[in-house]
Amino acid sequence: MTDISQNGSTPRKHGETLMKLTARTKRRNAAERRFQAYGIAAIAAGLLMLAILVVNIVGNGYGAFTQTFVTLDVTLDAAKLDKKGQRNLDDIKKVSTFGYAPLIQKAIEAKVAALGVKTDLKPKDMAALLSKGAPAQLRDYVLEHPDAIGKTLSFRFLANSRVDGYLKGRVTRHSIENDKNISVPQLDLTDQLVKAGVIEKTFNSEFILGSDASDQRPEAAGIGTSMLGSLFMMLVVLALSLPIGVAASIFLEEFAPKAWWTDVIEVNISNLAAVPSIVFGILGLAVFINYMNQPMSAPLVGGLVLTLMTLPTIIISTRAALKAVPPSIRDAALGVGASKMQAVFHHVLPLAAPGILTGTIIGLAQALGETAPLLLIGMVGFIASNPPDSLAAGLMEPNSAMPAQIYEWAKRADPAFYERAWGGIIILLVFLVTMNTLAVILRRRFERRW
Amino acid sequence: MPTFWLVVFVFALAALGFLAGRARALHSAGGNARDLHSLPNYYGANVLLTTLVPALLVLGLWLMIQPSVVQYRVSGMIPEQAIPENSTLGLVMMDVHQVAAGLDLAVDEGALTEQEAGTIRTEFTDLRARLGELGVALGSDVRPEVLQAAQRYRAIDASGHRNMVIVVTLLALAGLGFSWQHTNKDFRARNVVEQGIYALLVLAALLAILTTIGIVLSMFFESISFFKLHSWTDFFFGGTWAPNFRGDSELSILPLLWGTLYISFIALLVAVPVGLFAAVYLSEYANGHVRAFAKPLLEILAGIPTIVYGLFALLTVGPALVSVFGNGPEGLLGVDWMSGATSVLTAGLVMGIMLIPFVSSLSDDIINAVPQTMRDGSLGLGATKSETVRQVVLPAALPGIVGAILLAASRAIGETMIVVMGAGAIAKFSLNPLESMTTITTRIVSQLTGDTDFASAETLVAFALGITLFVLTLGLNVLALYIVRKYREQYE
Amino acid sequence: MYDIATTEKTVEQQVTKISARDVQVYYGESHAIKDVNVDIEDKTVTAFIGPSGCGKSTFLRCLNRMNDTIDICKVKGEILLDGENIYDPKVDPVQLRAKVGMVFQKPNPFPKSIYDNIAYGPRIHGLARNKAELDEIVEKSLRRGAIWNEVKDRLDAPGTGLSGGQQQRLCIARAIATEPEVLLMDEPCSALDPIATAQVEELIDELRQNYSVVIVTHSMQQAARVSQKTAFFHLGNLVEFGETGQIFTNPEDPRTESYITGRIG
Amino acid sequence: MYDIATTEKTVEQQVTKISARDVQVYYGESHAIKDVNVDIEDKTVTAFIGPSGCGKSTFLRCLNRMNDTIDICKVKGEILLDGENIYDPKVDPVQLRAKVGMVFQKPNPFPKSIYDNIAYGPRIHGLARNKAELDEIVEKSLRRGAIWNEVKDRLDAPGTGLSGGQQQRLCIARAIATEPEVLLMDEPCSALDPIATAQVEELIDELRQNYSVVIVTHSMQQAARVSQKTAFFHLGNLVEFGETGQIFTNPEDPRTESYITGRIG
Amino acid sequence: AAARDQVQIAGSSTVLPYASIVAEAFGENFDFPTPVVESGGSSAGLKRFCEGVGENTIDIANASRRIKDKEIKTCAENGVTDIIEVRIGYDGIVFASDINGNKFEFTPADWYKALSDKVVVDGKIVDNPNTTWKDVNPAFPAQPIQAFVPGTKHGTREVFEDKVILAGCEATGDFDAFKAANGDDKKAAEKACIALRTDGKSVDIDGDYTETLARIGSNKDGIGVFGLAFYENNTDKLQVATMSGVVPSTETIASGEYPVSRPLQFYIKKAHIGVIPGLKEFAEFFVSDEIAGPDGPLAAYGLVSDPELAKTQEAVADEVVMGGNM
Ligand SMILES: Nc1ncnc2c1ncn2[C@@H]1O[C@H](COP(=O)(O)OP(=O)(O)OP(=O)(O)O)[C@@H](O)[C@H]1O
Ligand SMILES: Nc1ncnc2c1ncn2[C@@H]1O[C@H](COP(=O)(O)OP(=O)(O)OP(=O)(O)O)[C@@H](O)[C@H]1O
Ligand SMILES: [Mg+2]
Ligand SMILES: [Mg+2]
Repeated sequence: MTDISQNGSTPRKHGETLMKLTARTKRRNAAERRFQAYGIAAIAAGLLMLAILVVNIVGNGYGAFTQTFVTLDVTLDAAKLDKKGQRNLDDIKKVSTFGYAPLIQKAIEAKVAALGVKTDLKPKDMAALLSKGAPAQLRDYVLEHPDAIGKTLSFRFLANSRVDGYLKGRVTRHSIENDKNISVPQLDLTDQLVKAGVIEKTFNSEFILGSDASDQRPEAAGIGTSMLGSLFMMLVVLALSLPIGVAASIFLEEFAPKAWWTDVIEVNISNLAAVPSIVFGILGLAVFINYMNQPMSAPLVGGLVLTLMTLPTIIISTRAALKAVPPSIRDAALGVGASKMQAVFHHVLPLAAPGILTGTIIGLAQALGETAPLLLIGMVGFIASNPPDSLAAGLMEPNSAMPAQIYEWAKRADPAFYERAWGGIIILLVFLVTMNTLAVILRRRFERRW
Repeated sequence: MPTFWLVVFVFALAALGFLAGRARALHSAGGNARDLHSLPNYYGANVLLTTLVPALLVLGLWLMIQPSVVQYRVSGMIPEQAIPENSTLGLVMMDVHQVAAGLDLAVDEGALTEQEAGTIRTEFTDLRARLGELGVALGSDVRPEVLQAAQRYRAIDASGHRNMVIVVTLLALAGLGFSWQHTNKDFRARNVVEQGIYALLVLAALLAILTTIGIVLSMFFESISFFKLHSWTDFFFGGTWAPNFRGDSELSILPLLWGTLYISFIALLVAVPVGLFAAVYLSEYANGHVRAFAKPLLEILAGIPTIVYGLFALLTVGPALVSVFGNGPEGLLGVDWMSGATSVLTAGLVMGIMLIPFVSSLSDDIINAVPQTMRDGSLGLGATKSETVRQVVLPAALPGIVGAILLAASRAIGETMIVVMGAGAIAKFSLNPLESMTTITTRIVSQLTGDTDFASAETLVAFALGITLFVLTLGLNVLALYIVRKYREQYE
Repeated sequence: MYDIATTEKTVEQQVTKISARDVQVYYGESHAIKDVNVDIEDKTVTAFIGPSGCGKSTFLRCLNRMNDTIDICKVKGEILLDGENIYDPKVDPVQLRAKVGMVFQKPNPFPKSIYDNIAYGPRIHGLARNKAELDEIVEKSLRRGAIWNEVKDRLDAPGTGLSGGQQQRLCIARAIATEPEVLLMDEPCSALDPIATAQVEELIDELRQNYSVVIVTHSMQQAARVSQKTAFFHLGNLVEFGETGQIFTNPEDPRTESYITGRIG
Repeated sequence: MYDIATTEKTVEQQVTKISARDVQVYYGESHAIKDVNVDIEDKTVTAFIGPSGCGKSTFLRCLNRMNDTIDICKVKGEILLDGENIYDPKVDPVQLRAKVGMVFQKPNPFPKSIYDNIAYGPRIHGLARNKAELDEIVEKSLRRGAIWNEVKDRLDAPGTGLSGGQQQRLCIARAIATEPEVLLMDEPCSALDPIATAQVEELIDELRQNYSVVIVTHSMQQAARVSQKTAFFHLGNLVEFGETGQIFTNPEDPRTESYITGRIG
Repeated sequence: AAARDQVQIAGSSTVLPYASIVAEAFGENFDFPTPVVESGGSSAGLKRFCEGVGENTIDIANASRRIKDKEIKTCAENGVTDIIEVRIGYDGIVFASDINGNKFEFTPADWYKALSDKVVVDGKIVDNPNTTWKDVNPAFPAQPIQAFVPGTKHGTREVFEDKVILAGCEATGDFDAFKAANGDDKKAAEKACIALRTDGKSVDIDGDYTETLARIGSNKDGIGVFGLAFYENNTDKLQVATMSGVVPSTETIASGEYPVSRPLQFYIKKAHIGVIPGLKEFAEFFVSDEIAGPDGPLAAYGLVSDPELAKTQEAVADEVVMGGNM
C-alpha cells in the first residue's frame, strides 16, 4: 500500500484554529454570500416587478369598480309608447329605443326645472349626461312591464362616460376644450346635479357581472359574461389537459420503449411548446370549426384550442418531475410485487405531484391570459351575449374571454375603456390567484424532500 | 330515452357490473380474496370497462354519424326545384334544421302535440309566427318543402335515436355479460385492466403527434400557395422584410429570424439567471414560509396578460431606457444611442420578467427532488452550500432544468404582444440592442390580422413563416435533446 | 444433475425451487454474470458469498426479474421457478415478484408512513379483508422484522425518518408482509447491530420452515450460521456451490479457499 | 476532568482532539442524544457501538455539524475541536467539515464520473496545483480506499454504476482525498466483503498515525480489531466509554455487558 | 341540434366599433339575438367569408377596403357567389400630435419630404437628409421628425401612401425624377416614392390607435396617424393638424374638401339571407337613416356618413349583388 506521506500538496496546516477563517475559506464564504445574495436579489427582483405591475394595474383599474348613476323620474307616456293603447306587446315593440329618448329628455328637463337649476342647455344636451344606453334600459323595462305605461316611475340610469370621468377626475373643464361630446355648461349642470344628489358615484357591480357594451357606451361595459367564458374554457382545459398531459408524460417517461418513435414524440412535444399560440388558432379554426362543425365563437372550441396549447407545458413539467423521482422507489414497489402501473400510480405519481401541479399552474395561467388563438376562432370582438344559463349553453354559445375582452377594450377609442381594461385585468388576476391558490394548497400537501 | 339518460343508464349498468364482477370473482375464489389472481376491484374494473367503453364508443360514433346520415337521407328528399336560385342544398338543410329544432322545442313546451308536429301544414298555420313566440327565430317563412323535410328529419332522427338506444343498451349488457361470464379466480383481471390503461396512455401521447400533423396540414397548403406567388429564394435568402400593399413585396425571413433570436436571447439572459437563482434560493436557502409565499407570487408573473407587459414595456421600461441611453446630453449617460422607447432591449427585458416563473418554479421542483444524500455527501466533504448547489445539485437536476429553459425559450419565441409594443415592427439586421426589431411570430400575427388581400403573398407569408419557424424550433429541440442525453447525470 | 426437459414438476417441487441454467448477464457491453448454473432448494437457506462487485446482487436480481428495470441489462439463459421459466414471455413479472420477494442492499423505504410501508404489499395483493386484518399483518410483519418495539408508537411517522438499521429492518418487514414463497435478501444485516442481526437470522431460520430464502452476505460467519447451501461467486462466475459446511471446511476450488481464508478480494 | 474555560490549547492538542460536553440532540420533540460527554483523542481510533437507533449516527453527525442540514434537528451543549467550540457562531461549518471528514452510512456517490467524485473535494479545497497533482491525489485516494484496481480502467464511468461495496469504498476514498484531521466513518464496512473490510481496516490503522478516526460499527469484532477506545451508546445515552480492551473484556455498566454478550438490542 | 340563430360578423377592426354600435342597438330593438362581431382584420374576415356558405361560415365580412377580384374569385370557387356590398360611410384619416406641442399645418409634400426614404435634392436622388420639421418646411418649428404611421398590415397605410406620400411625391416633382431614374417605369417610381425611411424617424405601428396614442404619450415630439373617430374621442390629449389648409371633420370629409379618407363597407352573403334569422333586418338597420345618417349614432361616433346613403339603402332592400344585375 502507498504510505500516507506528509509530502502531499497540503496547503492546510494541521490543527489550525477554527475561530479564524483561512483566506481560502473567506474567499469561499464570500462566494457563498454572493451566491446567496444573487438568489435573494433574483427573488427580490421578481417580486419587485410583480409589485410594480400590480400597483400599476390597480392604480389604473380601480376606477372601473365605481360608476356614476343618475336617478330620474320618467313618465312612461302612453301616447308615445303605445299609440293604439291596447297594450299589445307587438305594438309596444314597434317603438324603438329612439322613441324612448324624448321621454328621458323630458324627465331630465323636469328634474332640472324642479331643482331650480339655471342652465341654458337644451333638453337634448341635458340628456347627453346620461348613458346612450338609457333608452334601451327604459324600453326593456316597459317590454317586461307593459302595465307600467302611463305611470311615472323612478329610474336609475348610468351616467355618460364623460360625466363619470368628470366625477373621477379624468375629465376636466380644460381637457374637454375640443371635445364635441361634452361641453362646459354640461359639466356645470353635472356639478349642480351632484349637489342635489341626482348624480352619484357608487360601487359598480355591473362591471363585474355585466357583459360588453359597444364603443359609444363604455359606462355600460362589464366583464362578467366573458369571465364566464373564461371559466368554461378553463374547465375544458383543466378537464382535458391535465389528464391527457399526465397520461402522455407517464407513457413517455415510464413505459415508452427507447425507440426512435418515442424520441419523435418527445421532440415533438417540446416543439409544440414553441409553436406560436396563434398557430393553434389556425389549427382550431381548421379542425374544430371547419372540419368538426363545432360552433364559432364558442368557449368549447376555445377550450379545446387552449388545451392543445397548454399540453406541452404540462407534459414537459410532468416529465421533469417524474424523472426526478429516484429509481429506488420504483424498485421498492416492484420488489413487493407491484406492477409497473401500480408502482407509477401509487408511488411515483404522488411524489411527482408538486411538479405536475406547477406545470398545471403555469399552463393554466398562460391559457387564461391568451388572446391570439381566440382571434381566429371568433372569440375576440364584440360579443355581448347574455350570461349562459346552462353548462351546455356556456360551452356552445358565443362568448368572449377575459383577456380577449381586455384586449378589445384596450383598443377602443374612448379613454373610459382604458380604465375598464385595467379593471378587467384586476379581475383576471383575482381569478388567476384564486385558481392558483387552490393548486398551491394542493401542491404543498405533496411537497416533501426524501 | 334522451341521450343524457342513456349515458346515465350505461354508467349505472357499469357500476352494477363493477359490483357484480367483484362479487363473482370473490365467489369463484370461495370468498377468499387471496386465491384470486388480482385484487377483487380489478375484476370489478374489468367488467366496468367492458360494459362502458364499447357502449360509449358506439354511442359517441353514433352521435357523430347519425346527423350526417339523417342529413343525407333528408336532403335526398328535397327536390331540385325546391332549392331557390343561388342558394344551396346546404342552406336549405340549415333551414330544415332550424324548423325541426323549432318543432322539437314546440313539442317540449307543449305548444304542439307530437301528433301535430308531425302533420302540421304550412298551408294552415303561420309556423314562423308560432315558433317566433317560442323564441325560435327563423330567417324566412317556412316553405312547405322545408316543413315536410323537417318533419321527415324529425321522424328519421327519432327512429335513429331509438335504434341507438337499443344498440347501446344491448352492447352495454353484452359487455357486462361477457366479462362477467369470464370472471373467475384465474382470470388475469389486473393485466387486462392495465392493458386498457396502457392503451389510454399511448393514445394520450399520440395526441401530440396528431396535433403536429394538424398544425402542419393547416399551414401546408397555404404555404404552397405562398411559394407559388413569391420566390422561395427571396423568402429564405433575401435580406429585406418589406411587405407592401401593392404586392411586389420583399418578404425575407432572415431579418425576422435574427430579431426573433436576438429578442429571445435577451429575454433568456434575464429569465434564466434570475429564475435559476430564485429557484436555487427557494429550494436550498429559503425557509418554508418564504418559499410558500414567494413561489406562488412569482408564478403570478406568468399569468399576467401579455398586453399588460406590452403596455409596461411601452410606457415604463422603454422611456426609462431612453432616459438612460438616449436623450443626448440630458440623458443619464449623456449619450444618444436610443431614440424611441421600442427596442430589442425593452422587449427582451420585459419578456424576461414574464418568463421568470417558467424557469424558477419548474427548476425549484426539480432541484427539490434531488435526494438529500447528494447534498450530505458534498457538505460532508467541506463544500459550501453554493459549491454543493453548483457542482452536485444542479448537474443532477440538469435534464429538468434544461426542460424548463426550453419551455421559457419556446414562450419567448411564441410571444407577440410584448414584441409588438416593446420592440416595434421594423425588421432589420443590427447588433445594437437599442434599436427596434421584430420577430417571426409578431409578423405571423400581423400579416394574418391585417387588411391585405387574403390570397396575396403578403398574407400567405404568415403560413410560410409559421411552418419555417416550426421546422427551426424542431431543429433546436433535437439539439437540446442531444445535449441533455449527453450530459445527463442520473442519481442513485 | 438431472435433465430439465424431462423432469416431472411434482417431483421437482419437493426439492428444487429455483434452478438457473446457463445464465448470462450483460450490462451493455460488460459481461457481469457468466454461465451460471445453480439449483436453489425449497425450505432451504442459500447464501451467496463472494468479493464485492462479483455479481451477487446482479444474479439475485435475476431471480425475480428486477433486472428488467435496468435498461442496459440483458439476461440470457433460463431460470426456472417450480419448473417454469420465469423469463418466458407468458410469465407476468409482477406475479413472479409477488412470489419472489426482495430486500435490497440499500434500504429504500417509501416516503410514506411506516404503517403504509408495510401495508402496501398486502393491500395490492389483497391479503387482508379488512382494516383489522391489515393491522394484524402490519404488526406481525414488524415483529418478525424485529422492529416493532421501536416503531409501535409512531406508525404514522415517515419511514424515511428512521435510522439506517431501522430502515433496513422496515424493508425486511415490508418484504415478508406479502408472504412470498422465495425471499431474496441482499445483505439484509449489513446495517444491523448484532442483536438485530440475531433476530433477523432467527427470522430467516423461521422462514425456512416454509419458504426458500436466498441471502447475499459478506459475513462468512453469518453464511455459516444461517445457510444450508452456499454459492461462491467470483468475477461473475459461480465458482463453487454446495453444502455450507463443506464449502467452509473443505472447498474444492482453490479460489474459494483463498477467499474464505481471506486471500483474494 | 479539566475545566474547559481554562484549558490551554497546546496542552490539549496532544491528547484530546474532540471533546463533547453535555451534548443533547433533539429531532423535533424527540430527544435522540441525552447528555453525552466524551473525549476523542488524537491519533486514535474511537469506535461507537450500540444497538440500532441508539443515536450513533446522530452523535457522529454532530461532530462535524452535518446535523445542521436537518431542519428539525437541534443540538445543545458544547463540542470542542482542539479546544474550540465548533458550535460557536464564529465557526464556519464549512471549514470545520474540511477538517472533520465523513463517510456516510448509505453510500452516496455523486452522479459524476469516478474521477470527479474523488477530485471534487481536492478541487474545492484547492489541494492540487495542476492536473497532474490532482491525478496523483485521485490515484492515491483510490488506492487507499482499496478500490483502485477495480476502477482504474473506467475512471470516466459514473460512480453510480458501481456495486454497493464499490460505491462505499469510493465514498471512503472521496473522504480521505481531502485529507481531513478527523475522519468520521458511519459503518464504512457494512457493505464490504471481508477482504475489502480488511483493507479498509488497514487504512484506518494507517490513518491513525496522523489523524483521529471515529468509526461507527455493528461488528464487535471490528471494533475490537481497529479501535483503541470504544463508546457504547444505548437509547441516546453514552453508557460507557473507555479503552476498547477494557470495554470488551470488563465492562463496568451492566447494559454494556448485556449488549456485548448479546442480550439487549 | 339547434342551428345557429345569431348573425355572425367578422373583419376589419376599423369597422368593428361601428358594427358593434349597430349590433348593440339591433339586439335592443329586435327580437333577434345580438349579432356577434369579431375583429381580426379585413383579410381574415374576408377569408372566412369566402370559405363557403353554411352554418359554420360567417354571414357578413367587414372591410376597410374593397374586396379584391382575386378574393371574389376564391369566394366563387367556394360557392360564395352572390355578394352584396354595402358601403356604410367614410373613415377620415387625420394627423395629430400631443395637445401641448406645436401646431402644424401640413401639405402632402411635407409628409413626403419628412418620411420618404429617398428624396431629390438639387436634382440628385439622395437618402432623406431631413431630421427636423424645419428642414422639411422652414415654416415649421425645429421639432425632430418622429412619425407614427400605420404598419403595412393596416388598410390605412394604403390610403396614407396614396393620398399623402404619393401625392406629395408628385407635388414636389420628385416623382418625375424617380421615373426618369427608373427608365420611365411608373410603377418603380411609385415604389420609390412610397418607400419610407427606416432610420427610426418613421415608426410603423402594427397595433391600434391606442398604441399610437401611447407612443405619443411617451414621446411628445411624435406625430401620429389616427382615424377621425379616435381623435374625436381623445381631444384631451391630441391636437389635429390641418391638411392642405382643411381641418378634418365629418363635414369637410363628407364634402370631399379634406383629402385623406377611405370608404368602409361590409359584405353580405346573399345566400344566407332568409336562412340566418335577422340577417337582412340587420343590414337594413345598419344603413337606416336613424343609424348611419348624419345625425345617427355612427356619425356621432366619428363615421363620415355617406352622402349616397339612400342609394345604399335601396340596394340592400333589393339585395343587389356585386357585379350582377340581380
Ligand atoms: N431525520 C430524522 N428525523 C427524525 N428522527 C430521526 C432522524 N434521524 C434519526 N432519527 C431517530 O433518532 C434516533 C437515532 O437515530 P440514529 O440514526 O442516530 O441511530 P443509529 O444509532 O445510527 O442507528 P443505526 O445503527 O440503525 O444506523 C432513532 O430513533 C431515529 O429514528
Ligand atoms: N447498473 C449497472 N450498470 C452497469 N454496471 C453495473 C450496474 N450494476 C452493477 N454493475 C457492475 O456489475 C458488476 C457486479 O455488480 P453487483 O452489484 O452484482 O456486485 P455485488 O456482488 O453485489 O457487489 P457488492 O457486494 O459490492 O454489492 C460490478 O462490476 C458492477 O460495477
Ligand atoms: Mg451487491
Ligand atoms: Mg446509523
